Amino acid sequence: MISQASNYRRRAIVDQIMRGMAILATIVALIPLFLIIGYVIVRGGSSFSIAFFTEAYRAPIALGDDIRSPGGVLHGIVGTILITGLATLIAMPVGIMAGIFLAEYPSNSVAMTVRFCTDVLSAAPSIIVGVVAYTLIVRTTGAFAGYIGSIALAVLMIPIITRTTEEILKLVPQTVREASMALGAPKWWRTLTVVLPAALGAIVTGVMLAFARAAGETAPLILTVLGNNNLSYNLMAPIAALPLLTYRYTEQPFPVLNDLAWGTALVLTLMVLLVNISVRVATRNRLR
Amino acid sequence: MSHANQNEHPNITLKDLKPFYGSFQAVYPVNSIFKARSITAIIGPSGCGKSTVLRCINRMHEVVPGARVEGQVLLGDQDVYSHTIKPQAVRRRIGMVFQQPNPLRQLSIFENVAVGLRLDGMSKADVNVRVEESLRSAALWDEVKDKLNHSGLALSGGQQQRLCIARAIALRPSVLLFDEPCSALDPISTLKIEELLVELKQQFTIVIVTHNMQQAARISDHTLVFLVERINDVHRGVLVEEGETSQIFTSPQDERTTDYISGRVG
Amino acid sequence: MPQDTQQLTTWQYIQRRTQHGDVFFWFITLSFALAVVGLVAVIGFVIWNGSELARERFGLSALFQDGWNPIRGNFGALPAVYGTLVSSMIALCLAGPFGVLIGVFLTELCPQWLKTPLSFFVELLAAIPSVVYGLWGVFVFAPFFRDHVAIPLANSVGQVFPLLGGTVTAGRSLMVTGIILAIMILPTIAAISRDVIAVVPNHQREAMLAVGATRWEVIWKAVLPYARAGIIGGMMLGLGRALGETMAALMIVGGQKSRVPESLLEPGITAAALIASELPNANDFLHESMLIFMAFVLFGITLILNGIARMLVWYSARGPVGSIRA
Amino acid sequence: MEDIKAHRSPLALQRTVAERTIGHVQAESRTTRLQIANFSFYYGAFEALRDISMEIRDRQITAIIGPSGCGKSTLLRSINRMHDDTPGARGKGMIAIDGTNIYAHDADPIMLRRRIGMVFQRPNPFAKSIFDNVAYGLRVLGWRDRNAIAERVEQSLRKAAIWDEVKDRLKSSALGLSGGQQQRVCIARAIAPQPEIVLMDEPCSALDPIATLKVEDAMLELRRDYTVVIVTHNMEQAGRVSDDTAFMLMDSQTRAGLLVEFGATGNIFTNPKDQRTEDYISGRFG
Repeated sequence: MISQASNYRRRAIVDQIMRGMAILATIVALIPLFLIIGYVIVRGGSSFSIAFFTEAYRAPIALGDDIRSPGGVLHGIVGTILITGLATLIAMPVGIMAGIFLAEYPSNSVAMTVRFCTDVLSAAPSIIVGVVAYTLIVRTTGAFAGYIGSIALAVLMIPIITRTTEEILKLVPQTVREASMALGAPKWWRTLTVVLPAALGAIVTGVMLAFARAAGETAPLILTVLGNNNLSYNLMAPIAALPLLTYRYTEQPFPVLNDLAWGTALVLTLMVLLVNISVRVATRNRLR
Repeated sequence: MSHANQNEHPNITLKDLKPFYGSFQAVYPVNSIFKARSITAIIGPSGCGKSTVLRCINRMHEVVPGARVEGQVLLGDQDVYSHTIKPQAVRRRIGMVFQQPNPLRQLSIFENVAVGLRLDGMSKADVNVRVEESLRSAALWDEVKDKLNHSGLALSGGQQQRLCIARAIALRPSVLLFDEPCSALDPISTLKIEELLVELKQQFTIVIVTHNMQQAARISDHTLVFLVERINDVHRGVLVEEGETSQIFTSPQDERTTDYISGRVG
Repeated sequence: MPQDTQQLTTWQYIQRRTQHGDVFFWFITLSFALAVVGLVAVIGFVIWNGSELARERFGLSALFQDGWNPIRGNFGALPAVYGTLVSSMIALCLAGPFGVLIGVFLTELCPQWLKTPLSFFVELLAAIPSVVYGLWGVFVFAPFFRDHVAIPLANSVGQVFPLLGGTVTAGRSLMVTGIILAIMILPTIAAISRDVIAVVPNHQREAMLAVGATRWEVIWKAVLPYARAGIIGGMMLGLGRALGETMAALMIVGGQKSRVPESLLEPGITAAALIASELPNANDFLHESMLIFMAFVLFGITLILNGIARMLVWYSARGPVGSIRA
Repeated sequence: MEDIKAHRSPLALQRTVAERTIGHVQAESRTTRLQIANFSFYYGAFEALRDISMEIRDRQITAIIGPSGCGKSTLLRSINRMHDDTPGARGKGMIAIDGTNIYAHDADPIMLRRRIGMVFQRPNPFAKSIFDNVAYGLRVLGWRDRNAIAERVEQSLRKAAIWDEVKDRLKSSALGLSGGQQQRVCIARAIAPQPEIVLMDEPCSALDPIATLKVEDAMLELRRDYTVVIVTHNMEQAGRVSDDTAFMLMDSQTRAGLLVEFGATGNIFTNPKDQRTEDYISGRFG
C-alpha cells in the first residue's frame, strides 16, 4: 500500500553520491588548510629559541660550515605591538562612535552613506590604503615611519570596529531600549546606561578581532613603515614589524633567515588563533 | 468494508506513539485512531506537542536533528515506521500542509504543484492533467489558470495555502495532514480553506492541528485535546481527552478539558 | 496626581533646553561617523589625483599594452592586468564549487556536534595573515607543484596546449598563485554560502520533503535555488578578495613584469604585487602615477564587485516579495 | 457588575470583577483622562490606524482587543509616542491628556513619557539588579537621594505584588527571575516614577496562567491610583479586568486598523452593537 516511486532507486543513488561529494569536497578543501597550519607550527616551532624572542636581527656570518644564528625577532614583536597599538588607539574612538551612530540613528540618509563608506573601506584591498598613505604622507614628509603604518592600519580597522559595534548594539533587544525610552530617558542616557553596558564585552572582542587582523597586514606596511633591522621604539622613524620580517626573510637566500620567517609566521598565526578562540569562548558564554 | 476500500481510505492508528527530541520525550504515549473520510482535529495550547504528534504521522518529525520516534503509526494495517519502508514513500502517501503557506520560491504556480510528480519522472502530458485536476480539487483552478507561469508568491496568503494543498493532493495521497493551516490567514481565506477541508474529507483521511477551538468545533468530526503537563519544570504534552467533537465541546469528561475550553488555561 | 516635583537644577534646565542632551549626543556620534565618510573621500581623492599624470598621458589603453619597463619608460600594464585576471579566475574556478559544497555540508549534512568546530575552523582560516599563505606557497607548495604537477604537465599536455606548456623553471607561476589564492578565498566563499543557505526558511525544505523528496533533492531543488543570489554574491566577494590580494601574489607569482606569459606555468605579475614592489622606489613621477593609476583601477573594480556581491547577498537574505517569474 | 457576570459569554472565566476589586469606586464617577479624537497613524504611505476616537476614563482599566494586526499595539504606543524614532511614522489627529494634545508641535515626547508608564508584551528588565531596574526611572528624573529612592522602590514593588518574592534579593540580577516575576518587576519599574497613566501591551501573553493571574491582580491594584490602558488578545482577560473595552479590526482592503466598537466591557461582551464584534467574540475570526 505504501509503495515507492518507480524511479526511487536511481534517485536514492544520486542522493548518496551527491551527499558523498559534499563530504569529500569538505575534506579535500580542508587538507591544504591543515597542511598550512601544520607546517607553520612544525617549522615555526623548531625555530623558536630564547634568542628568537629576546634579540633583534644579527647579520648571518658563515663560520666554516656553520652559519651563525641571525639573532631573533624582538624588534619585530616590539614594532608590531607599537604600530598596531597606535592604530587601535586611533581606530577605536572613531569606530565605536560611528558604530553607535549607525545603531542609534539607523535609517537616515547619513547613516546609509556612512554604512556605504564602511563597506567601501572594508572592500578596499589593503594595498590601496597603503598607496594612499604613501602618497599622502610618505611623499609629503619625505620619510617612512611607524606612525604612517599605524594610520594605514587604523583605516583598515575602522570599518571592522564600526560594523561590529553596530551589529552588537543592534543585538541589544529593542524591547530593552523601549523600556528605557518609555521611562522618559533621553537617548544618550539610554545608550550609556542600558545599551552600551549590555554590549561592552562584545565590542571589546570586535576591537580584538580588528587588532588581530591589522597585526597580520603586510602590504600597507611595505609602503609606509619600510622596516628596520634594529630594535627601535620610535614610531616617527622606520621600524620593524612581524609580517614585514616574514616577507623579507622569505626572500633571503639564507636558510637561517628562512627559519626565522617560519617563526614569525607562527607568532602571527598563534596570535590570530588565540584572539579568535578567546573571542569565540567569550561570545559563546555571552550568548548562552 | 472490502479490503480494496480499506486501501483506498485507510484509518490511521497511533500505538504508544512517543516523539523524542534527543533524550527528551516531548509527549506522553499517544494511542488513538483517526477514522477514514472524516476530519480529526487536534487542539491544545502552544507547546503541548500537537504539531509534533502530527508530524510523526508522515515521518516529518525525524527531519529535525536529534528527533526520533518510538511506537507505531499504522496506515491501514501498515506501520509507517517499518524498516522496509522509506520515509519518502510515506510522505507521498500522507500529504502535509503547513502552518505558513510555503510555495517554493523559485518555482511557478504550475511547477509548485508539479514538483512532486516531476520527482517521480511522470510524463509531461500526465503532469499537465494531474496539475489541473489538483488545482481544481483545491478550488484554485479558476483563480490561477491564466497565470500558471507566475510565481506562487504573487498569490494572496489564502491562495498560496490552497496552492500548497494542491501540491499535496497532486500525489494522490490517502491522508492529508494540516498543521494549523489557517493561523496565518485572514477570516475570509480561513472560511474558504475550511469549506475546502470539509469538501476534501470525501476523498481523504484528514487530520488537522489547530489552536482555534471554534475552528475545530466547526469542521471536525473527532477531536483530540492535548495539554501541557508541568512536573518539576519539565513540560510534556499529554493527550487528555478524545471523542466526538460535539461531545468534547458540550460535555467534556475531563476537568482539564473543561478548563481549557472555557479559556482558563492556555 | 503625583508629579515630578523636584527642583530643576541648572544642568537639567540646560538639558531640557537642548532636548535633554540628545542633540549633543547626535552631534558627537555624527562627527565620528562623518570621519569615516571623510576617509573614503580622501582615499578617492588621493588616488584620483595621484593617477592624473598617467591618466592624461596614457589613459586606459596603457592597461592593454605589453612590455612593462619603467626604466625605458614603457608602461604597458597588460602583463599585470592579465596576471591579475588569470590568477583570480583560477582561484574562483577552484574555490567556487568547493566553497559551495562546504556550505551545503555545513548547513545540511553535517552532524550537529561537528558544525560549530568546523564552522569556526573555516572562519579561522579567513583570519590567517596572507603573508603566511605566501610563505607556505614559496617554501612548500610551489616546489611540490613544480616537481609533481607542472613539469609532468608541461611535458605531456603542454606539448599540445601552450597554455600549460613552456619550460618550467622556478616553481613560481600564475597557476600556483591561482591555487594559493583559491585556498585563501575558500573560507570566504564557504562562510557566505553557509550563511545564505542557513537563512533559507525551513518551510521551503519541508515543502520538498513533504512531497517525498530525498535529502539531495531538497538541497538541489529548494535550498540552492533559494540561496542562488547569495551564493553568487559570495563568489564575487571571493573574487574581489583574490583580485586585491597583495602579499601572497607578490611572493609567489614570480615577478615577470615585462611580458604576458605564454603559459600558466610561467612566472607572471599581478597589479597589486606590481604596486607593492615598485611604488616605494619608483623612478619618476610618471612611473609613480602609473602605479597609482593601477591602484585606482583595482579599487574601482573591487568596489563594483563588492557592491554587486553585497546586493546579491542582501537580496538573498531578504528575499523578493511577490516577484513574478514569467 | 453582577449583570455582566451573568451574561458573559460561556467561554469567559467565571469570576466576577467585584470579588477581585475591593474598595473600587463606582465607574460612573470617573472623568475622561485621555481623549483620542479622529486619530490616524501612518507608516510612510501606509495607513495603520484610521480615524480612531475614544475617551479613556480616569482610574479605570480600558482594554483594547482585536485580532493580530489590527493596530491595537500601534494605538497604544501612539499614546506615549513610542513611534517617534521610527522613520516615516507619524500620527494625525489628537491624543490629549487632560486636554493637552501630546502631538502638538511644542509637546516634548521625553517629558510625556515621564508622565506615562508602559509595560511591554515580553518582560524586558535591564541586565541590572532588581533594585536598579525599579530605580531606573527615578534616576532618569534626576533623583539622587538614596533613601527616597529605596523607599519608592519598595513602595512600587509592593504595588506590583512582587515585594515579598524579591525583598531578600534586591541586589541580584532581574534576569534571574521567572517570566511572571520579571513582568511584575517591569510593572514596578513603570509605576515607580508615579506616572499618571499606565499602558500595558499584552502584558500576559508570554506568561503561564498562574503568573497571568498575579499580573491581573497587580493591574486591579493599580486601578486605585492610575488610569490603565491594556492591549490584549485574550478576550477572557479583557472580560475579567477591564471596565471599558475597545474592539478593533483590520480593514480587509487597506489593512488599516479601525475602531469598531467602544463601550463598557459588559455591553461589548454581552450585547455588541456591531456584527463584526459579535463574530469576533464568538470566535468566527482568527
